[in-house]
Amino acid sequence: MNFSYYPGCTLRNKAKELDAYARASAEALGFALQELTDWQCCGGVYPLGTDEIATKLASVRALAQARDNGQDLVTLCSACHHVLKRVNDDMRNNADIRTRANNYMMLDTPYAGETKVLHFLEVIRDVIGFEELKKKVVNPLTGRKIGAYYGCLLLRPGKVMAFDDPENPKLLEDFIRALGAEPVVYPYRNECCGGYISLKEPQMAENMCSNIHKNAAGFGAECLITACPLCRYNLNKAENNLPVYYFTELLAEALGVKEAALK
Amino acid sequence: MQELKARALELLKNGTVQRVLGWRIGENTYDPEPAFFDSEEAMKDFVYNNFCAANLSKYMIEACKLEGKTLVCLKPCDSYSFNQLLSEHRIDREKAYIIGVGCKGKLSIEKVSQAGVKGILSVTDTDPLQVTTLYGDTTVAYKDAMLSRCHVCKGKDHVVYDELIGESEDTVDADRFAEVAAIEAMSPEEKFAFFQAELSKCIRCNACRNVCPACSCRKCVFDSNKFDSTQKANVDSFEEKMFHIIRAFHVAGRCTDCGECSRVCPQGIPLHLFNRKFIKDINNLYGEYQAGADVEAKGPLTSFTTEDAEPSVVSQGGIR
Amino acid sequence: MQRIGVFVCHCGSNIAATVDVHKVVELARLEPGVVHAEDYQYMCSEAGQAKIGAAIKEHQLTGLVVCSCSPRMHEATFRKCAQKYGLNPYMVEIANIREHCSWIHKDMQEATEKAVILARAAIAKVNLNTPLQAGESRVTKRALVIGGGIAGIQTALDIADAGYEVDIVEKTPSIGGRMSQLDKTFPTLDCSACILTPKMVDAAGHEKIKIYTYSEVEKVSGFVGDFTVDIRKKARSVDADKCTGCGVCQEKCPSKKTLSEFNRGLGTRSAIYTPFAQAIPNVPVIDRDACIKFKTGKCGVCEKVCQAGAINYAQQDEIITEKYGAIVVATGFDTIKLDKYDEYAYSQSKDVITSLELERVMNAAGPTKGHLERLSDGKAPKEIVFIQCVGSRCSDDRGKPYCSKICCMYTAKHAMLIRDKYPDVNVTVFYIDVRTPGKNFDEFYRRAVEEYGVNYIKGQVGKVAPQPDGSLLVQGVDLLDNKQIKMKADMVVLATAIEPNQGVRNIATMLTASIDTNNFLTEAHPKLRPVESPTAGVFLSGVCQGPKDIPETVSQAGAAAVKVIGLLAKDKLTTNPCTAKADELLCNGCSNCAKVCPYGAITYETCLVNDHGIREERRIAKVNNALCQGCGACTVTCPSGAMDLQGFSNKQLLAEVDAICR
Amino acid sequence: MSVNEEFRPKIVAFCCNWCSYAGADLAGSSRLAYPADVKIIRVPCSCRVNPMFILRAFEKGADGVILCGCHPGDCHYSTGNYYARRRMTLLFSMLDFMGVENGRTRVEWVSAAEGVKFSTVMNDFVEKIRSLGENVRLGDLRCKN
Amino acid sequence: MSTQNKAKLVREISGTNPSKCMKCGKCSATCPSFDEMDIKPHQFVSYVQKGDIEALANSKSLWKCLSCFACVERCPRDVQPGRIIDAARQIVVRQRGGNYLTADEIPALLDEELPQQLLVSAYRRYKR
Repeated sequence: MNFSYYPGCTLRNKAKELDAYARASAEALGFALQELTDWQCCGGVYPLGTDEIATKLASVRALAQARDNGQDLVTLCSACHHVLKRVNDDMRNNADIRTRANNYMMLDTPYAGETKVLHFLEVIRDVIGFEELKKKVVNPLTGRKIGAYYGCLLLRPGKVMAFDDPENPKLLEDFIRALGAEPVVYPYRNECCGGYISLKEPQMAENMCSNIHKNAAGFGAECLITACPLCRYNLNKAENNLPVYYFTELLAEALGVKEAALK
Repeated sequence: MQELKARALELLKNGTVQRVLGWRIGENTYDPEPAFFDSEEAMKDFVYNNFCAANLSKYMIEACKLEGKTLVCLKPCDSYSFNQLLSEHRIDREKAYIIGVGCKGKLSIEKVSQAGVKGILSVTDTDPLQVTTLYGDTTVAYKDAMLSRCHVCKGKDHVVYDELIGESEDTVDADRFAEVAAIEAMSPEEKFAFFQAELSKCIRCNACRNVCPACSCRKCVFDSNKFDSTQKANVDSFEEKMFHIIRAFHVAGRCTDCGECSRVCPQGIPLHLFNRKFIKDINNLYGEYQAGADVEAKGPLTSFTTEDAEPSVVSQGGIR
Repeated sequence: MQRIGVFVCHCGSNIAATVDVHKVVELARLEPGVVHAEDYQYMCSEAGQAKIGAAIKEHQLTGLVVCSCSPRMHEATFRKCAQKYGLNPYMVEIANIREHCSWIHKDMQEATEKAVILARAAIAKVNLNTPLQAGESRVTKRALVIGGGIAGIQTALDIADAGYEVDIVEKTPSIGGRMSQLDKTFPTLDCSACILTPKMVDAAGHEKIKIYTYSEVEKVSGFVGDFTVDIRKKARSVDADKCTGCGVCQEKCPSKKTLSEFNRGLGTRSAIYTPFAQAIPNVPVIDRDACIKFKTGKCGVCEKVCQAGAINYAQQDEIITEKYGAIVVATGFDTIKLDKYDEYAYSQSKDVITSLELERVMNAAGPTKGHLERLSDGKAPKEIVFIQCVGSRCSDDRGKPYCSKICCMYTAKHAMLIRDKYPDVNVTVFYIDVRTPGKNFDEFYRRAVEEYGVNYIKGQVGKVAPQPDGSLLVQGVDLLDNKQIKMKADMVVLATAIEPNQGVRNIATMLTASIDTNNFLTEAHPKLRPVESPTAGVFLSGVCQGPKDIPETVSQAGAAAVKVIGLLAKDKLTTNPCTAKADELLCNGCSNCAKVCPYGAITYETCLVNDHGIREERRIAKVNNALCQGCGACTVTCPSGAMDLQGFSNKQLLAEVDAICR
Repeated sequence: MSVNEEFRPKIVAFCCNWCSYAGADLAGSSRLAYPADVKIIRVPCSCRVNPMFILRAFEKGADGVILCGCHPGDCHYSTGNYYARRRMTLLFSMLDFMGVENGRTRVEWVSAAEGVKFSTVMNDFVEKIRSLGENVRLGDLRCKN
Repeated sequence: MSTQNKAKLVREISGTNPSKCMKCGKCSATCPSFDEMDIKPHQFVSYVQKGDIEALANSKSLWKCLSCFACVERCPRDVQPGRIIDAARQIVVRQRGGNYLTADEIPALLDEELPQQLLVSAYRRYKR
């Protein structure tokens, strides 16, 4: 089983381990991530303006390449996933954006949203299945109490992202359970970490992240997991914080490929 | 063909069916005709070759009135017409034994002529076609001799059948709506000139109406006095002027796009354009719809949604 | 050939000042079929009508054209006039030369020309008119009410009191409906059961009312005055004639873990159960999905303890077929599912409940015996937050676009009741608007604020977050203070939008009654015929037509009953003769006409047809004249022209077109 | 085509009995003028109008045909105008496809309360038809030469 | 640009219709940055309705929105205040000197762990 893979800029730098653990885990789970050739940065945030075309083109290029590969496109970073998924939705459903983007791109075959964009977690849920994942776990994380931190970008807007119930998601909890650990459900798991605000107003982001940590700890979480390098960065900056891991790290650990992954 | 013939004969002999509806061999390879066969003797003339283009489903209306079952040979596209007739209660499924026959695209002798071959004496239905002419032998590529409709084939699967005999092939190599789109792109003057030229050729022979599986009224409205008023003289040309628009309108949402109308028109008028324009509009405005694909489906003109487009879309740039 | 008389009205100067009436008379005389033409000051007056009568006699007229005001004004007058003088009323056509001509044109010549053309069109049409006879159909003097809530009960009682037989069909094991689940009612705060139960008893005891509970309508055929309905009486597994209602079976039943529908899933019930103590009939049913006997074959405790020997495991569903003259839909409502609104944490905390659930919590017969307590830990709440408009007024696909209408009032009621009984509990209501149109309604809401100290905050709640300590953190906004609020609450109550009951779509289809995009049944006219469905003989009662409270429901129930009584009081119904008719020689039997008929008036029959010597069986469309309302949708669907509309036939309309374009 | 001041078009308006015909009555009783070129034919419902009626009008020399019915959702027969809407959309599109000026056909929804709208619509339609001039093409689209 | 045109531009860029707003305040009830904002989310809508884009453009709120889409998700009328504020921000950063982030200030903001995406995201939102 092969997927086209869009790692995104941060996974090439500060979040190399998010990527490495994912690749090793994918292999252990029986699928391969084939990195797109010369992908470009998605821009980090989805350009909301209806007249912003140029800033969407990097995503369109990646999406079209996956289409030409005849593969679904897998992402890891929440932000990249958000951008690619929404641009794809525009290309599929917004005739104006589609026409204008294609006019810029001059592809051999115009792109019209044909590619299916899947987050790595969706691959596990919808393609592999949690039952199957459970079977592949060699080091169950028994006894660990883990809080899932979803953040905003995977979930909202629910109609476009269609990732999970945006107000009461379950995917990561099922994931944690499949790894043998105990998921800790806490209501702030879909509250914002502050996102890009932390660059210029770190205090705002810190306050928000503190609330998240406090809430998770209050319900008994011992650590948090996330899919997003920015969320992790912001969460780590808060005081009295719980340890924050990438979900792929725990996945690799449970699958017994953690050490090998970083070599 | 042999397998089909043998099977038909077997079903005829063992009494499963009372008659076979198929094609009778003509004088040449290229002119088989629809026919009923009710005995082993008659079956000698049974033929199925790549020139057997006629859609037999409409004959089932009469066949269903007869005693016993009729074996009918349906190509994939014919099976849509059959289903459409079924949904309109014009035929009885119980009275039909359907053999879905394979189709690799049907040939037309006119296309061979149009390919520049003159003085045809005989022709094969092979790929390529071997043609003997007054001026010697030549060949024509299969695709070049294929009916226009086969280039935009609906697909090689039968939507209804009792058994299948023979392979079908995908023959699509053109966009079904390209011709319609080309006309839509014309100016009103060009459109008008185009249709005036085409419709001027019509001799009102009614061949299109007679062959059309959707035009199956017991009595055509153009033959009855239902829309006349007492003042109207018989010589009035209204019917002739508007015949084709109304005919297309009456089959709108019911036409399976089988293309028989254009195939049989002795004047070569591209009559399917009317039907296909309606189909294109219906698909655009009311969602993809293929008549005959589903017997239970509600037709686009016998259903609606509250959010349907207003007729003003036509004057606001048209339906494209 | 017709012998047509043309009568041109001056309408005082209304017509004659702009239209040269003499010219119209003069030119009309030249039209084919016209044997007489005259003009007069006021054709509709007695003298004018007498002139028409005299002309009919003198010229042996077979058709009339009256050039006058709109047919919507006086067509009926002139038809009656024709009938009086021995002419079929449908041999009259009106040329509207007032509203459509003299009143909108100034130039005499122009207006006269147009009047002549309009007259010509009417003459051309009359030439093709045929006498039509209004038909008659019989009326079965019995009504069916679908739904046994307060709407259905009230309608049934009113019909029965007028002396007509009426049957109630109720899906659940007891009548009573939503109102039986309520604790108190606004704006009087009287106990719901205290005012509902007597009505239930009245209905059950009424000699003209028959109640089918645990039953559903399965099939409807026929038309106004003459419906035939199949009712499925589901197997109760208890013989109603033997059961004494002692309740021992319910007490002893070992399967007690089924969630109680009546308590909105907040408590449990036994497998053999009556939904509530005052249920009518007081005969339990066995829930076969929950019953151990039905699931495993072992048990049979209820049978053993029943002294009356009423338990009957072998009982089968029964189909009852009955005839009715009128049908009332009173299927009521339910609250919407909240799975798309989990920002309010309904699925995450037991202490977030709907208002209907709160009714059960407040009710002495409810899961908490009427004590206000948290369902998670049974503790008494100190801080309660109400959230309005949950799922109402939403234009996205999560909720409903309409206002549910009752929430503002019942929330004020709940707030008031809580503050009254538990003065130490703080109550906060987040609202968008408080809507209280109704007698004593706004006063009621103001009392909640002024006398009971309920804290109303204009603004919505964004998120309810359950906290580790078991409380709920409510994050909302106060728009008047322009402040975000974060407050801890012990309970949150959601004023959940209401929607028509699930089964209503199916019932509407059976009745060919139309339904809107929100599944509410459509009324015949939103203002002037609010309790009638567009389908003749079908009437609407209660929330199935649109959100309403109890007083409105009861008044609508009475109005529907009056309409039913008005119908049942007639022995015969006159039918509109301008109906569709199929020419059997032309009909293809294709069913396309039936597909577009909004009244289900077209059916198909296999008939032996003699088509010019060919005798064969054909599938032919038959129009039921009692159902057909004469819209003509079928006529255009029919490609062969077999289907035509009497009074507006293809030929008649074409003749008008020809006359106008001549 | 030059606009002919003297040109008096023939215009047929099919109006449903329950809404648009009543709307026309209201226009009349409110004395809201529109050109006498418009002649109204009363039909029970917009769904009664057969495409053949419209073509017949054109054949007999009409320069424009307009169909008026109740607003969608308000049909007296509850669904008639929805069918009419689909039928007319397709018919008009076909006429346009054949090169007939698409301004010659129109559908408008006019309620019994919209006398003003009725008058405005008719004024506008007549103006449009006058600008298009005489209807040559539909009379000319013959099958025999 | 005239006030009217700016309001029109905001509608166009945001692709939303402020007239659909029923003033329920759910956006403001939801917003995690509410306390930092001078003009509150529910007011974005009425400012556009009134055509007062100037005030919106000069507000602090422009730079406090996190694009977390919670208001977009929960708005019962599909007004999407998050898109409206972004459109106002776009109008500002597209003007000369409208950038909220300049290249000179970046070095001081960096730290060891800071992920690339934070920089690119902030660039996109704050800068032309």
